[in-house]
Amino acid sequence: MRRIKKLVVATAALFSSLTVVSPSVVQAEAPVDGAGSTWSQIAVDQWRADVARQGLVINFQGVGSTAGRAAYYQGQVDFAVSEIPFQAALIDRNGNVAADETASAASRPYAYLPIVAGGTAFMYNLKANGQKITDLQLSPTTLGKIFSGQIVMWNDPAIVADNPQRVMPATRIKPVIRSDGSGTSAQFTAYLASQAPDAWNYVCQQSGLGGGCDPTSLYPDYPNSGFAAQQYSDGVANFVAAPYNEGAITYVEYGYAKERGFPVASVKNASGAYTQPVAVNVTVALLGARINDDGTQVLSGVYSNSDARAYPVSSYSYMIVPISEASPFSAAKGPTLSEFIYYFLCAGQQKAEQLGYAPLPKNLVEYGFTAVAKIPGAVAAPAIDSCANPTITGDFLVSKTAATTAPGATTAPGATTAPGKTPGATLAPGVTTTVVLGSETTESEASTDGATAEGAPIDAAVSTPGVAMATSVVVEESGAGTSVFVYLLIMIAILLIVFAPPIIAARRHPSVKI
Amino acid sequence: MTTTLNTTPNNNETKIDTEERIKIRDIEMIDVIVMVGSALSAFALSYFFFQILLPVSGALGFFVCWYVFFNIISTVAVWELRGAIKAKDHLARMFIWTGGLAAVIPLILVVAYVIGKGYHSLRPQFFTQDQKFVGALSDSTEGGGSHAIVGTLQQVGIASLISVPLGITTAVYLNEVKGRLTRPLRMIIDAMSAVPSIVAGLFIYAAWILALGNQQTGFAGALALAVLFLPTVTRTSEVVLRLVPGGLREASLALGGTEWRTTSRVVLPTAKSGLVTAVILGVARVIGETAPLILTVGGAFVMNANPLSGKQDALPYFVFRLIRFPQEAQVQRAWTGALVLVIIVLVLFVIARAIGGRGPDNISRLKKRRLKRKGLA
Amino acid sequence: MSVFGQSAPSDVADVSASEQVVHPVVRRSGIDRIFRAIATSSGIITFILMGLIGGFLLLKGYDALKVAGWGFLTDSEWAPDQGGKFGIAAILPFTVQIAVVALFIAVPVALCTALFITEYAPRKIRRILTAMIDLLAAVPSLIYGLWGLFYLQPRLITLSKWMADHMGWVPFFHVDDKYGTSLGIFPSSTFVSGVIVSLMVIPICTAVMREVFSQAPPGEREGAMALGGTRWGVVRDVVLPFGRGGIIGGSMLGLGRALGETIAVTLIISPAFTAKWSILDQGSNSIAALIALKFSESSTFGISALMAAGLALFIITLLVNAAASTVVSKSRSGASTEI
Amino acid sequence: MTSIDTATTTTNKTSSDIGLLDPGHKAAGLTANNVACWFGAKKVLEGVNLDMAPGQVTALIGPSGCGKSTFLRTLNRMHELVPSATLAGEILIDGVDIYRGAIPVTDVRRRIGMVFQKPNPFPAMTVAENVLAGLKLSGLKTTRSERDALIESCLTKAGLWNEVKNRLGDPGRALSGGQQQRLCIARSLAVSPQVLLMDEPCSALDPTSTRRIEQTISEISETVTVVIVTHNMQQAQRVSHRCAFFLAAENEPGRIIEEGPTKDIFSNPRDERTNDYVNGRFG
Repeated sequence: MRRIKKLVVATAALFSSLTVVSPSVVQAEAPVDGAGSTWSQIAVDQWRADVARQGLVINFQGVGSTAGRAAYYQGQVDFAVSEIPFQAALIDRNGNVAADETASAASRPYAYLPIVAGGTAFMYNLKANGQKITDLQLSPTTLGKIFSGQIVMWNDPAIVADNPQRVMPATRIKPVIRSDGSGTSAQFTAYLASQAPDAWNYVCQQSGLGGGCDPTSLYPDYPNSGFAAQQYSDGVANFVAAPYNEGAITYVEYGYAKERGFPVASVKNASGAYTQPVAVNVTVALLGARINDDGTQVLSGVYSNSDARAYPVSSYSYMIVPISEASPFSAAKGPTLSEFIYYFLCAGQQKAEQLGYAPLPKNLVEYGFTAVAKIPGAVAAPAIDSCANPTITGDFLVSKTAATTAPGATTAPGATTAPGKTPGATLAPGVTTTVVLGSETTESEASTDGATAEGAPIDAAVSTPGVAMATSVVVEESGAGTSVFVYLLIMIAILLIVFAPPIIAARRHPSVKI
Repeated sequence: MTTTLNTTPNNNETKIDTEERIKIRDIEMIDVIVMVGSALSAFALSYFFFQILLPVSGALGFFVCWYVFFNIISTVAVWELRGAIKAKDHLARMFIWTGGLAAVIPLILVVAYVIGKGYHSLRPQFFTQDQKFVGALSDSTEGGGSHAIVGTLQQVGIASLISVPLGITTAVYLNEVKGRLTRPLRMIIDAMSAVPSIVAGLFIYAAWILALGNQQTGFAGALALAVLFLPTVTRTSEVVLRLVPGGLREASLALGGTEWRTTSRVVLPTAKSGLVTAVILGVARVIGETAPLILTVGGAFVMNANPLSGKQDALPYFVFRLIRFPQEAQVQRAWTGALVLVIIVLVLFVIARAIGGRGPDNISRLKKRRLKRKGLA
Repeated sequence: MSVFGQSAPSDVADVSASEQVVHPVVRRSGIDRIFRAIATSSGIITFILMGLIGGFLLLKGYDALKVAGWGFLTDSEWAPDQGGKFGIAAILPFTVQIAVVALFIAVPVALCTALFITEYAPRKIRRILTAMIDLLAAVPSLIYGLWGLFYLQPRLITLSKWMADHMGWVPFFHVDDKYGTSLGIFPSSTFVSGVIVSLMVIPICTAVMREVFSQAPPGEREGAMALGGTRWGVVRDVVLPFGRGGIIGGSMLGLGRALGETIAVTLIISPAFTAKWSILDQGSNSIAALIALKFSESSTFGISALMAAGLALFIITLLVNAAASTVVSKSRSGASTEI
Repeated sequence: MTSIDTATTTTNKTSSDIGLLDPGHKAAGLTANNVACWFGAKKVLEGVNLDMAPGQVTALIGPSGCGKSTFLRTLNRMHELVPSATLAGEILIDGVDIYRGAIPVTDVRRRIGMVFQKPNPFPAMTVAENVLAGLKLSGLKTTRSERDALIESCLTKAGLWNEVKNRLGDPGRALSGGQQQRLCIARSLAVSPQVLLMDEPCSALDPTSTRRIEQTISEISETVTVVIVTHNMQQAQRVSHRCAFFLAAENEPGRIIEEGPTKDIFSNPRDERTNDYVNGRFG
């Protein structure tokens, strides 16, 4: 008993000593908490780190859109980020109202504003005669047929028709969907429901939801669909990237495919051109977004954007901000929140491309400014012309146009490149990966200095993608002999440090038992 | 012994033993020869068969083949030499050795894997800095996880402060005191052990945060962990308390000891090493839990050393969050976090075993010193 | 676990007080009353706390159960938020399958490891091994999941394929080769997740079994030795019979962990909603993983449905443990008068 | 390697090896030459030379802590089960060294049986199974009728048959303490040991049971050499043919002070300390 007491005391002492040692944090301004979309998390996380240097403390956790919205109306966070707005009453099977988010949220008045824009990419793992296929092209209906399980082979006539430039292999299609609730699923199903309604109805009916079901963040699966379901963006991306999963295709944020050095399909837009989900194409597409009076989005204009550059499966997520001082928000937090919003709407958008997203176009930024004004305690918005958003000040859309205007050009020039080359980077020079790790050449560019807010440097060197391949999380760790040796050494050292004392002690004091 | 005899002077310590002590040979030469011979012939046989059968590919398959043949051949050899009973003993020995080592192999692989993934960005500042200025685009060596380390230690510490005393006293209730609740309590604790950890988080979120109007704090996370901790520690403690021979209790009571003294001075010290195991299993259960924390601690990027107010981070949550980023730098940071978590666990357990892990008849050096101070030894 | 009917110390005290007239007055000393009060109130607090969680599951799950009715047990889809059907007809069998695969691997290995530590290992190795098994228990399940996903699964599926090809006559290993037995159909299976979960179960079982085996009475051990018993003879005739309760208790503790394991299973499986015998091919499910995957994007009603699933798991565990405890209660507990 | 033959011959057993079924079975003599024992660095026994003649009962007497039990345990290699225990010298059974020779340790223990201070029947086994436990443990194959005969003869030898013949299916623990001890003796006899070591077998028993066990000892001593440790002087006088007196001075290892025919030790001891001890003046 005494020994146990001692153990407890010792542990308590250990914890408290750690507490004392830890540096106390001086917080300049009232911290603001947010939660929600995992889809937007990568960008929000970077912006949060950027503004921390200005003394703004933002905490954002990607717990999922619905959980984020719930945390908002339950008064746990100051703001939420979500792919879809608050949902009106859900009706269950017996016709009862099962949940009514809008009613729940009524106690905390809110406004929507756009936060992160991006395209949903279709990452695939496909080989023909041992060569990686990198120039896959898909039309909306074909996409729908693939992700509804209506076509099962890669040499299906529908796919062949989209890809006249090459012979498709007789490989089985393995559509990979998200098993968890996700904004990516929500955005993709919204696109399917709008652009490939037949396929979407098929999925709905097969999975017992009735025809014409609503877009959903939980992708419907049905028995013998042939789908593989994996959790989270990295899960689906890793699954597709696994060498034994040839024939797999998934919908995922562009960044995950890029990081793994895997190609993504070019999707046919309203003008008939096949485009890649690179930043400029997404931003161009989003110029077609229309916003309702309540701040919710209408994306049909995006899907049917007739600009040849537009990537049709583009969308943006909402930030839900409080417009009253209901707890936990207060006017004291207004400046922090509003300055954070101004940062990410303007200068922060310069990093969007690097992060795998696309900058918000001017129309959405302007809408965002009007929404910020409703936040209690918000500071005044800067003039729209001084906003450092690359689509406003910079020549983002213009400079990229040259590289990507012609429909033919967007569809992967280095089509059948050797595996060492990454088509994602070759096909759109503007999208070089400056965040590739372990590559010394790019380290300096991956700056976190938010104040200077440099734009994404246009680095045409194709050397980095090679590195991306080597470090990509393709099932096995990099087999460099020295590193294996080093970590074995470290492991042995740790084991020695831990186990040597008791052994030595035991040797010195052999227990005597009579 | 009250002897009045002449005894030789007390010079025992200085005397040198000259006798040659008998070496107890567990293994004889013939056994070694049998083993080596079996190993070699198994190698030859599997080499031969491997070319034809090829059930499993690669070195692993060869090893499996060899191992099966080795066991068969050596068992037959021992049978011939020593009879059936020895052969059975030999087979059981091989089997148990294999099983014992089989449990270690995955540990080595897992730990090696985590080290291999995590050592790149393991720098001292990982223990001193937080993630305040670190985003997805930062280099993996920037920033650190000190906020998450402090959070995890505090949450697990508070959870143990709640659960260990409560769990052990509950086990004492179940085993020593007993009452009308014993049976239902035992049943419900058994059932609780399989409740998914996320339910604990949802429960604390619904009951402590939403219903009672608290915010997400490290303490709320600790409560969720405590809910998970409690069944494990109670069940394991109960198993070890039940092993304390009843004769000891009777002996203590017969000496006029009160129930309290019997329990605190006889039962618990006897079960000490088992209780430490119980606590270790409990800590092991909760220290890596992510799911219950997502809803309860809220997560943070900056140091918050106050578990009672404000959102806090935790190492598993840190890992869980960062590993899903597309950026390699974040993924590396996550693996480093995982490595640190494993190291922390290792250190904590070694401390726990060192303080209280030995058997009851092993008097620790600490206790010896205490006894010496009291003049008892 | 077990309820053993042997003399408890409290009873002994009562008897000595009332019948043998050693102490003339039946009265516990003050400190004993406080001790009993504290122990009892701990029991009550734990009971209330655990009961609250059970009640919480019931309360939260009630809305969904009301809507689903018996369909909750017979439906295998899971679409509560889309107004569809939902039920555990497929998820529960998968959950049990994973746990069974895990225990199938873990219990023999844990038994061997515990015996190895207490009976076979040289003394020096013993402590190291104990520490390593502790460590195995403490590796976060997230790390197991990731390691399993990246390291083990690619290697394991070759074994899956081999088993499917050569042992397909066993119903569990039979794989419908509609898609051909390429490696691609074997990842994310019940088998793979069961193997990963078994790694988490092994140390728990081992720790409990080790504790029990080490308490095997030395007198009986020596008795067996003195009869010329081999080490295995001692284990078979003394240690294992003595430790039966611990083996079952440890396995039950492991079963709890296996049924409730969340993150690792979530990372591995590809959720399926059609029950099947085969454990090798892609597609499996688990209630814990279902909750983890769905809760963040579920409405209040969806969460209610998830809690109902959690309740089902709670009840299953309750039943299995009750069955196990009757077995254990028949075995020999340590609380006899032997020292 | 020279003695592999011995090893094989001693281990290839059949049911005919079982002494009580085998009329050719013979008690064996034990010889201890200059035995010394240590626990860790502590020497507890030194310079022990003792002959335990076949078919005789040798009693080891002496005060507590003088190394009697330790010595007894060296005689069938139970000593080495204690971690850190070591020993020197040699112990011969019928002239064969049990430590250095080629007899496997399990055979040593089968040939030199042991009964402990506290009865330790296997609780998971019935009375009959307990008797046969040694056969099971040493892998001796028997037919059903042999087994039945063995159970009866062993239990009869141990003086237990009449008490338990109707309770053979009860668990071993269901018997009383004295019965349990006799069951343990029967269990030891079932593997036909040539020597039986008894470590204070009656210390936990009532006088009636003690008497019963003493009878048993004298009955079996014709076929089995018995070495018994006892604190009971009368018992030593009653059952033993020879006697060895052990003594350890403070902080000194124990040694044999005097050894000889029981009669001499008790009536005419050579050493004054022996005289003091056997007459109850100390210890």
